[in-house]
Amino acid sequence: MGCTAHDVIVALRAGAASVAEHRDELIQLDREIGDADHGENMDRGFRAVVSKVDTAVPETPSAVLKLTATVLISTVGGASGPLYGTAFLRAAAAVADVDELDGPAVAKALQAGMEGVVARGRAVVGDKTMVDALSPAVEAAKNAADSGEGPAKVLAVAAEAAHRGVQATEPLVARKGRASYLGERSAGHIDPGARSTALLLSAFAEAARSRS
Amino acid sequence: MGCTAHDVIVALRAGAASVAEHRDELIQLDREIGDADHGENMDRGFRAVVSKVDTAVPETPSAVLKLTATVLISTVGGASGPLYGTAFLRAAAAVADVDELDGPAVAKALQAGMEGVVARGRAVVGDKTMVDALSPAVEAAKNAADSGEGPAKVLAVAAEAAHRGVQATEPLVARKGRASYLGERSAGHIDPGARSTALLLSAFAEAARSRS
Amino acid sequence: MKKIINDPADVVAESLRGMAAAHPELLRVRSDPAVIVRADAPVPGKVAVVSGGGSGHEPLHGGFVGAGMLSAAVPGAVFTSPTPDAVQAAVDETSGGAGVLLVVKNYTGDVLNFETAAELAGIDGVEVRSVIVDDDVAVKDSTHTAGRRGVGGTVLVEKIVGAAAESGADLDRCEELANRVVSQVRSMGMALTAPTVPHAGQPSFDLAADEMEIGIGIHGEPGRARVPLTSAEDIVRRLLDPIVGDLPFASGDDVLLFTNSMGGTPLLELYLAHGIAERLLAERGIRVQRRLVGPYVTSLEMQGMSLTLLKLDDELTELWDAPVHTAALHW
Amino acid sequence: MKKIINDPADVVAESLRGMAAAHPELLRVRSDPAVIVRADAPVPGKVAVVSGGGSGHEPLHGGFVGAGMLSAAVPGAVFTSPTPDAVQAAVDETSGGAGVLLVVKNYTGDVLNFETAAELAGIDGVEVRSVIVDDDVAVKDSTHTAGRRGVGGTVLVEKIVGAAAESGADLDRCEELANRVVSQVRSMGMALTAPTVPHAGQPSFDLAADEMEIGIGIHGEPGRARVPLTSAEDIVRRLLDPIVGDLPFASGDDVLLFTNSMGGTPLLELYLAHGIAERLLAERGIRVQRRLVGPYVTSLEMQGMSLTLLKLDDELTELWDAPVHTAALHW
Ligand SMILES: Nc1ncnc2c1ncn2[C@@H]1O[C@H](COP(=O)(O)OP(=O)(O)O)[C@@H](O)[C@H]1O
Ligand SMILES: Nc1ncnc2c1ncn2[C@@H]1O[C@H](COP(=O)(O)OP(=O)(O)O)[C@@H](O)[C@H]1O
Ligand SMILES: [Mg+2]
Ligand SMILES: [Mg+2]
Ligand SMILES: [Mg+2]
Ligand SMILES: [Mg+2]
Repeated sequence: MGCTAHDVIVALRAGAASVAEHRDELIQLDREIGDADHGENMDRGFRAVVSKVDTAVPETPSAVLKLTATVLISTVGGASGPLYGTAFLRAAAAVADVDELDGPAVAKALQAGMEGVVARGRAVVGDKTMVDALSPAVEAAKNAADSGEGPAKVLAVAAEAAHRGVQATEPLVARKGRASYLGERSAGHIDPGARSTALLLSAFAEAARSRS
Repeated sequence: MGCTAHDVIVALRAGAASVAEHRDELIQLDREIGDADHGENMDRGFRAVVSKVDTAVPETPSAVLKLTATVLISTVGGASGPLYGTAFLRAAAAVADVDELDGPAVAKALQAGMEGVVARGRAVVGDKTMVDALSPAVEAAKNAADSGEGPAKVLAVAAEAAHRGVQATEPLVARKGRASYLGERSAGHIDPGARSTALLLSAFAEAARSRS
Repeated sequence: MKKIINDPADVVAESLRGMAAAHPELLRVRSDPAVIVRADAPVPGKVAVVSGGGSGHEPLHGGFVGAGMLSAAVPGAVFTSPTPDAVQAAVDETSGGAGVLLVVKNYTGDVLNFETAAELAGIDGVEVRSVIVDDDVAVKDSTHTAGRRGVGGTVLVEKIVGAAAESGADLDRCEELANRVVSQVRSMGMALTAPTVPHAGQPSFDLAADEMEIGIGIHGEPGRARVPLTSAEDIVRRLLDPIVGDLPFASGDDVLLFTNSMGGTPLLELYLAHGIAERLLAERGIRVQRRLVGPYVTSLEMQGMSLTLLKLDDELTELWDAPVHTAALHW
Repeated sequence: MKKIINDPADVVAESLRGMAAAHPELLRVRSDPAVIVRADAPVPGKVAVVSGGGSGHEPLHGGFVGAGMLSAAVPGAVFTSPTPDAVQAAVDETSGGAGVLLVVKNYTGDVLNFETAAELAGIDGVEVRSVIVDDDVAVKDSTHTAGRRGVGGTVLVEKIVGAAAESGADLDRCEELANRVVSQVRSMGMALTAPTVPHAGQPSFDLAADEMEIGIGIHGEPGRARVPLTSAEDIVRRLLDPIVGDLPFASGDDVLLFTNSMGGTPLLELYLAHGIAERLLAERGIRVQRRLVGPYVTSLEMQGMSLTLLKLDDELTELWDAPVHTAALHW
């Protein structure tokens, strides 16, 4: 059973709730190697997304993702705003022609999203950014979709892989974003953007699971 | 045996040493109800007095007191600078014609000094200022001198009375100086200027005693 | 103690050296005793305006030395009024034959030291007058006490009387104007944190994380009352109400509103507070015609703010608007 | 958290309201999205110079809006770069037909958001160019990293290119000048204390009473190294040596020296540090021809300082000296 526009909205609401719940944790992570605003930025952005999809009611998954992108771009700011914004924009474009997202469509959306982040931010795996969470998630999602799994399972394995990616950022020395100013001192801390990526994927997966 | 110019210098040195030793205590007292500089002001001033009498070598007690006044006026600043300066200036004028200070001369000098402080600062007993230490000291000194005591004893009873005056400032609400801005909150603290007055008198008394 | 200093005993002297280096076109600094003097002083035929006080309130007073404001500033040790010989040196350096006006903040130390200096200068044949600024409504005024402190209003006195002197006003007129400003200006301040005086090495008072001092001065002396920390809205009201009630300022009055940072409060917060003050005054029908917002009368790194309100008339407004060329005020 | 604020979520909006009230003759503030615009914008036929970034660095950038400097400033949330729609609104409000130059501090967030805005504006037919300021020598520069941060040098870029635009220079020329300043300016900063972001509620980092951060940025991000607190003399050397060595600046060079307070450091200390920097530069034969001393690029209430050195030539000096009428710089 595929994800409708409504399902995507439900997933975004779950994502927003998770971001709100982990706001202080994300601030704390960013405080350690950044400027203590990532939780606030994401929370502000996803609150705005939720209130927007309430009034705008877009009709396709792609339209929901595109609206999310626009709202994030104009409310989050910082590095994560344009990066997450681009991710959702590219995801929207990647699934533009379908009414329901099946497993492969979800994997494709994730892949396109990650490519958007890389296109804008030019980070590679190991730079200690959200790419370190996205990259394994995309790979896991693709494998699951290739084995015929539906959206819920695809998102579940993606989320799981993303969380492993988050842990892997801990020993790294940052080469992109604000943490890179710390040089060697950035090692020993988890990247906040990677963490928010994994949190969102978990929330999406959980929403898809309870629906199915 | 009267106090010569040399004896007055020795007494001033003792006063300077006592101020230096109690610098932090005076700062702390002034921190509580003032601006935390009284110990620093007095220490700066009396250091300058000591280094000046070393080079200038004034020849009469009056000349020593006058030099002390000028140095204090130009180095202490704050409220205590002009007040102590005036005190020493008036004391110098009061004993202008003698080569050695006997008991009555010391008492007269103290009395003139206090009158100088009052003339400048317009404080009365109970305003929680150095006048609360000076006033009982002057009275005790006068009584001792009237009973025929010499400089050492006159200074000793003056110092003792001054210390009682210091304790008496504790419950008072300040009406003069910086502590008056605190209103009722100034009660429960000892006045720093009263304390420095008593410290100086004790040091002078001790110097006179060891000489005799 | 966390400070960018060398020996605490040398802070003022070293700072003055840096100030002289920073503003060669505006001022020169003489030492022993230390005085910050307008570059072109003495200006013949014009009244010299001289102020001073303890250091640690920068840019007050040295930052206001220059054309259209102060002829000289006399910096004492940190939070300690300067000595009479220093004030006298400032008079000597700036007297241009038309007399000297001393702007003195009402603290026992400042008053006594400037008073002595005025006497000494008088003996030297220079005509010297003093004006005492006492605008702080946090302090109860009474003839039996030291009276109100001089705080934020001092900047306005210095600007206005400096402009008058620059325009050639005589000593009588400068004195009259200064006293007029004093009679029409009121201030009140508060603090969130205490300053640390370099020679003391520890904060001037202790304040819990959820407390603030209302009615604070600018010398690290504790305020009139310690109360729980509240919102900006409440803080501004607590400062504005006593100020407005004291003169009193009334609906229809034209005023200058000066929102001052005590040093450590960032502009972000200061503008926020200023906006609230403007709104509250508008609600009372008091018309803000001129404003000054920034850290102008500080207490080292103390976090906090003060509000100052001056009732304007055409003449005071014109003198406020007159050109000024100093390190801290320039237009 | 000790701040003069109401709801942390409203700090920037409320502060902008106060700023608008404080400077009606210099600027206006539009909201949703928030932009601080020069009062007389758009100025027909002149290049508009627009900058922006996270709030909390005041007076940067809003304090530099006015004749001879910025046409508009785009304030983001505290320490968070503004969004593209806000930058685009600034372009719309200021574009006078001669193009718009965006002055962007080199942070991933600022670069990405301004980049997007420039694309959007280009689609609307406004010619937009960007200059990236990256003067912080504390950060190792490399093509594989985010590169150096933009810090104190930003003020100098904005002043100089603003003066050029005011004088009628075209977009090519403004861009060339901005890049010239960027290529000749270097900075480094340090901190004694951490700032507290209103929405975070606690200090951005923890620093012991006897420690300082060297090579700090302006966003409460920790510095390159945590070292024992030392003297002003040592601190100034630690900042100046890497700056001088980087360009490098050499004996005989004419320079502008900008001694900046991070917010919480009082002027008394800042002038002291400035004096040391002047002396050390003189010892190296580097000639300080212009100076700026004060809190111009701050990090909320953070105590600390930065030094910025710009190599001057006749043209840059003339543009620096050109008149400027803003809240924070005025001559
Ligand atoms: N060049 C980049 N590519 C990918 N992700 C990045 C890049 N730069 C930063 N990020 C991500 O953005 C996160 C920080 O976001 P946020 O704190 O909201 O913005 P800012 O760094 O501007 O304060 C980092 O933890 C990192 O995951
Ligand atoms: N009007 C006055 N008459 C007498 N003594 C005064 C008066 N005002 C202040 N003092 C004394 O001066 C002391 C403070 O001196 P100090 O701290 O050096 O100066 P300041 O108050 O200017 O900082 C007070 O403790 C008090 O004893
Ligand atoms: Mg961040
Ligand atoms: Mg004192
Ligand atoms: Mg004092
Ligand atoms: Mg940020």
